[in-house]
Amino acid sequence: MLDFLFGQLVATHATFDVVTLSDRTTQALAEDPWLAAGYALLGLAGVGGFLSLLGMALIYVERKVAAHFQCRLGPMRVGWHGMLQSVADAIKLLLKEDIIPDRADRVLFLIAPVFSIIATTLGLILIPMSPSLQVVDLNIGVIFISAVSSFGVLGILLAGWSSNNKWSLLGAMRAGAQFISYEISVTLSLLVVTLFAGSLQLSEIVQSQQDGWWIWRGHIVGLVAFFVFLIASTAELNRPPFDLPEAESELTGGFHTEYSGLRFSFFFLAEFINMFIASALAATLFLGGWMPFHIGGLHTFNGLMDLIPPGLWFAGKTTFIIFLIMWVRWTFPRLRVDQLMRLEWKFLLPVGFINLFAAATLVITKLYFFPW
Amino acid sequence: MAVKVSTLDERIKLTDSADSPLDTQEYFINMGPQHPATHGVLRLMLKLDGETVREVIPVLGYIHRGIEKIGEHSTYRQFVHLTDRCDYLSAMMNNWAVSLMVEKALKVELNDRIEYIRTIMAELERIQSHMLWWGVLGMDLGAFTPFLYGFRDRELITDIFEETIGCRLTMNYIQPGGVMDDIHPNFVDRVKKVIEYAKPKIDEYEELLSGNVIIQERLRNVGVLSADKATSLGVTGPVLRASGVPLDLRRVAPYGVYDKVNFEVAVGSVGDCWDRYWVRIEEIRQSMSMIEQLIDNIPAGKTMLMKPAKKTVLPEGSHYAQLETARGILGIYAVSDGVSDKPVRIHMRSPNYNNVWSADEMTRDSRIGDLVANVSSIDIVVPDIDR
Amino acid sequence: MTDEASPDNKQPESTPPPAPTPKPAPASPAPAPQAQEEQVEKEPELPKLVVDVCATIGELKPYASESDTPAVEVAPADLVKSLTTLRDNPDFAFSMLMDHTAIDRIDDGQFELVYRLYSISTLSMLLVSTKIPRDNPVIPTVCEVWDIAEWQEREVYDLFGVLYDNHPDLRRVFLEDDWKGFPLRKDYEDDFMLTLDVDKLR
Amino acid sequence: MSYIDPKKSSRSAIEVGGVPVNIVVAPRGATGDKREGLLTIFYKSVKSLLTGMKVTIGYLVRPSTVVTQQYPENRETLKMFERFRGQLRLVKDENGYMNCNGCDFCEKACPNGSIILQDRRNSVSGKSELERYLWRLDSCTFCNACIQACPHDALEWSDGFEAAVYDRRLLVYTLNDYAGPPVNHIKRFKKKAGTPEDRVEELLATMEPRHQYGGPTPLSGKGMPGVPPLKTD
Repeated sequence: MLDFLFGQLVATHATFDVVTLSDRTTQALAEDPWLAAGYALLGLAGVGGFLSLLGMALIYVERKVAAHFQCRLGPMRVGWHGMLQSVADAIKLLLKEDIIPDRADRVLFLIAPVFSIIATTLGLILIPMSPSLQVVDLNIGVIFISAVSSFGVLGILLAGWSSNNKWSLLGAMRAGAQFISYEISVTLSLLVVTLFAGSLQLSEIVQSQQDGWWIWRGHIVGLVAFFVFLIASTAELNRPPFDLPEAESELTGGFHTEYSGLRFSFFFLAEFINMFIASALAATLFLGGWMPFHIGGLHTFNGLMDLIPPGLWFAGKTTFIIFLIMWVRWTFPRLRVDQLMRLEWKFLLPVGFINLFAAATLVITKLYFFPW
Repeated sequence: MAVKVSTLDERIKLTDSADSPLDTQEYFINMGPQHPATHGVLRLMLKLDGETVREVIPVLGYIHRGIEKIGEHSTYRQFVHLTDRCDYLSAMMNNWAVSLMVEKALKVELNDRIEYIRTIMAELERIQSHMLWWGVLGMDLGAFTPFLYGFRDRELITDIFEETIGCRLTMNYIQPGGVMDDIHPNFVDRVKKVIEYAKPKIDEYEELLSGNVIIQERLRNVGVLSADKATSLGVTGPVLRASGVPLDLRRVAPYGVYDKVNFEVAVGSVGDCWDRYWVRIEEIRQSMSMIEQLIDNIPAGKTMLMKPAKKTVLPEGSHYAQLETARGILGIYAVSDGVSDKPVRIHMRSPNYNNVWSADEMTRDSRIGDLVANVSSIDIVVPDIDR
Repeated sequence: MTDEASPDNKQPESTPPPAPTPKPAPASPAPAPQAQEEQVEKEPELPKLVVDVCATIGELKPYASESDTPAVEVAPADLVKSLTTLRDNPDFAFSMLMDHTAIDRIDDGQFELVYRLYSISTLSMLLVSTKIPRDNPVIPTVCEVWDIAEWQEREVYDLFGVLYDNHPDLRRVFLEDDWKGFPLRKDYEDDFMLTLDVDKLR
Repeated sequence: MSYIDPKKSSRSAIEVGGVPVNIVVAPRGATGDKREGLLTIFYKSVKSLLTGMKVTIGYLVRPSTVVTQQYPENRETLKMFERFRGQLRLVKDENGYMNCNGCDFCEKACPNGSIILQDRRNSVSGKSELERYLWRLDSCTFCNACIQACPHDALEWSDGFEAAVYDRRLLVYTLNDYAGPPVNHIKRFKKKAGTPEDRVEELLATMEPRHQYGGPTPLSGKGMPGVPPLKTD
């Protein structure tokens, strides 16, 4: 954990030594099973703690940012400037009565939020937050992420269906349609980056950007892919202006109308962590992840940039994209159902396809911006 | 003759949607009385076919307080304060309607000061009502930020009211025979300051919502109400004007000092949500220009010409006065027996009651999201519907 | 809160303040400057609109009571026909049913139904009144003439119990379907009605 | 699909029923032949979205635009406007004598029976005077009719707005501090020729103190679950 902050101060790129917790576990398994179990437990606890802490922090930030967009102060009572408001809310949610509607499908109603949070966690473990802070580094990382992120909609569909509430069902159906549609665009823009990087492994994708981020190097293509990814993943996150599955002014609360207490907080947490994952992914794929900002050839500048620890680079880039998503949320109104579908199938999808072809051409001709 | 009286249960009958190869069925769903988009306790029963709204059945009465019955037991002066509680966003215009009726019946001639104050107050009230509406429309369409911007600017106008009247929402300020209190010494300055502040804010509203392409897509060609249908449906106010009928009582049948000010009547051409939206935004601008024309010229004079403690008996017969509130034409109809100081029958021709039924006409065969936009663009205040 | 003296939400019934002169003194007898075309002053001769309307449509008679609006009377049987003519005749073109309500004339044993028509093209207003017996309050509907009549008539049915023949959807609008009685009738009473009993409080 | 420029409204003058009316017609965007190309629409749309984002970020970066007031903390600086209708109270002169003589005008003006007056006859001066002035905040609508109706300027609003209590019965106030002659009666009694000093003393002695919650409250002061019975004097 220490080297997350200080360890890579004088990192010489090309020789990053990525040792993840899962790697350590695998190594230790042969010699000392207890150590392996310790590593695994540490990983689990780390992910769990990180999940809830990150969720609470994001909720606080969202409330503060929203408040200042709206000439308000936001939470101010609990702790200094309301820092502990999320903690208080979490306690409140934990202590609340867990209401299960009388005519609901009990089993599905209970497990639906768990589906959501599991999908989120699975996505989170793949994110390379710094050279040494990554739980698992799968060689099919990109595919894995896009697979598990579509797993989350299962929780939403089940929640809406099992609530036995017409509003919930409407919300769930909207969510299903929306996820299936926008998943395509997300994948198309992920493919652009994998084409560029020549790898599906997230750590390698990060490494491949040491001469320049993909958003720059791919001429316009990278930029277009980045924006398509941002729009489509905002839609996948159910965040305004694409929050139709919840759409509180239309569907009262959509798929989680009937949820309360802990189970509601699972959905809530999953939504915010998903936002983090999407932002982190965007940062990793397009903005170089934890890679410092380098301009090919300028060694002095690059050296100075290397002084900033990679963890901070990653955090900064992710925060920027999270802020962008929040900014959009607190500015724009919501689209209508058919307009949402039109945007995907008639605009984003063709653009994504053309962009993919352009990326392929670019890769074949090796016409990158920073060819050295 | 046997007249069939039906009930709500008989009204909500389902039919199989015929033209679908799949085995689908229409279903009813309650939007309200507690629902984020229905502005209070309006209950809409929606007949849905998937996402498509087939029919909207408003079910009213959740805050029916029998104001007309109470009015039969109270004097005219007491009735004035009940009208505050109907359309609370046009509270002073409601007061004015009753006062206008009483003054017309008694042939009380008011001095210019009273008329000026009343007109300025009514226009301020209209601005704050439309500002709130703007915010709520934004919230209904999913943008929460406009809601707070609208409220923020509206608060400054309610500050003006509080300084002169002492109340922010239900003022009971305009009384038969004048106004309750003279304007506060700071009134003129404060109004000028607020108008100066609010003018750029309206441009900002335009930048934030009107110019936004999502809003335009959400509003344009949604909930079209043709001029003939609107007239037949008896809608008034911005909803009627958006359909292209320039019926604004302030212009065509002036009361107060509306005949002394220059203003333009904002109308639409199609009658969709966008026209209704734009008409209200333009009305804020027009109201501001009206106030600017009036605020410097308030003449001197008494502000109350009828003694409050005196018994007010209207001459025998029926009396009617109407004016343009922020939501449409409000008519007060009173029947007096010429002896009692309480009316035999007092009836409010409420703009909201007549407007709300157009939601069905607007929304048929469009989406739930359109319904929300339509209800929001009619700008209903439920207490005025139920009275 | 079951204490015997908890008169919440009372219907105010306070007596009028002692007035030295029962006759209100208008400041000047001159008509108000904002008098509109339709707000013709009460003069012995009839307003022009009433004369015109009565001349065109034979069923209409000038209104017998006092009214500050040009007003005509019609028999219930001729109501729909004459209102349709009033809407369709281009001279009058009463395209809006501004208001429809009832007055309980309990002393005469009648309901007076009032239709307030408004014309956008001439900006004139006409009050059409018709009277039906209180014990058999049935009247043909005018839903076919103006769309809004459907709901304005429902309101009158709800509060007065006037039955509209051929109404497509005659049911309560404010009160519940199983409500007994019609509140705006003068003889309406129910168990929940509260009256202000000041003496009880003293 | 086209983009509407909200500023492009058209003006004209028409006549409605013989009255000239200037109208502004809402903008509709390009239609028919003047249809915009896809790229133009795309450019204008993106620009409109960015304009909206500019507005919101403008407020985020300027913390001075925050309008929130932290209520209990700003009690010191929170000043109500002078005409603020807070709570009803009886006007008192410098000696603590009230103006109200219980003439019932306010009670009759009150639209919802929130004011209940009880009178008594003074044994010394023989005049009718106020015994108890009951004001029900719970049913008051703050319409100002009582103050308007008062012929003696005996009523006014205080700026107290923190009237929340846990028991509704505590919202029934006895407004007068004492039952007895108002300041007018005392003055006139003193002025009356030949009134000995001890007679004035006797008049003042008829005053009885009244407690804020001391009246025969409409709920008769009974206890209810969780609330102790109301104390009456």
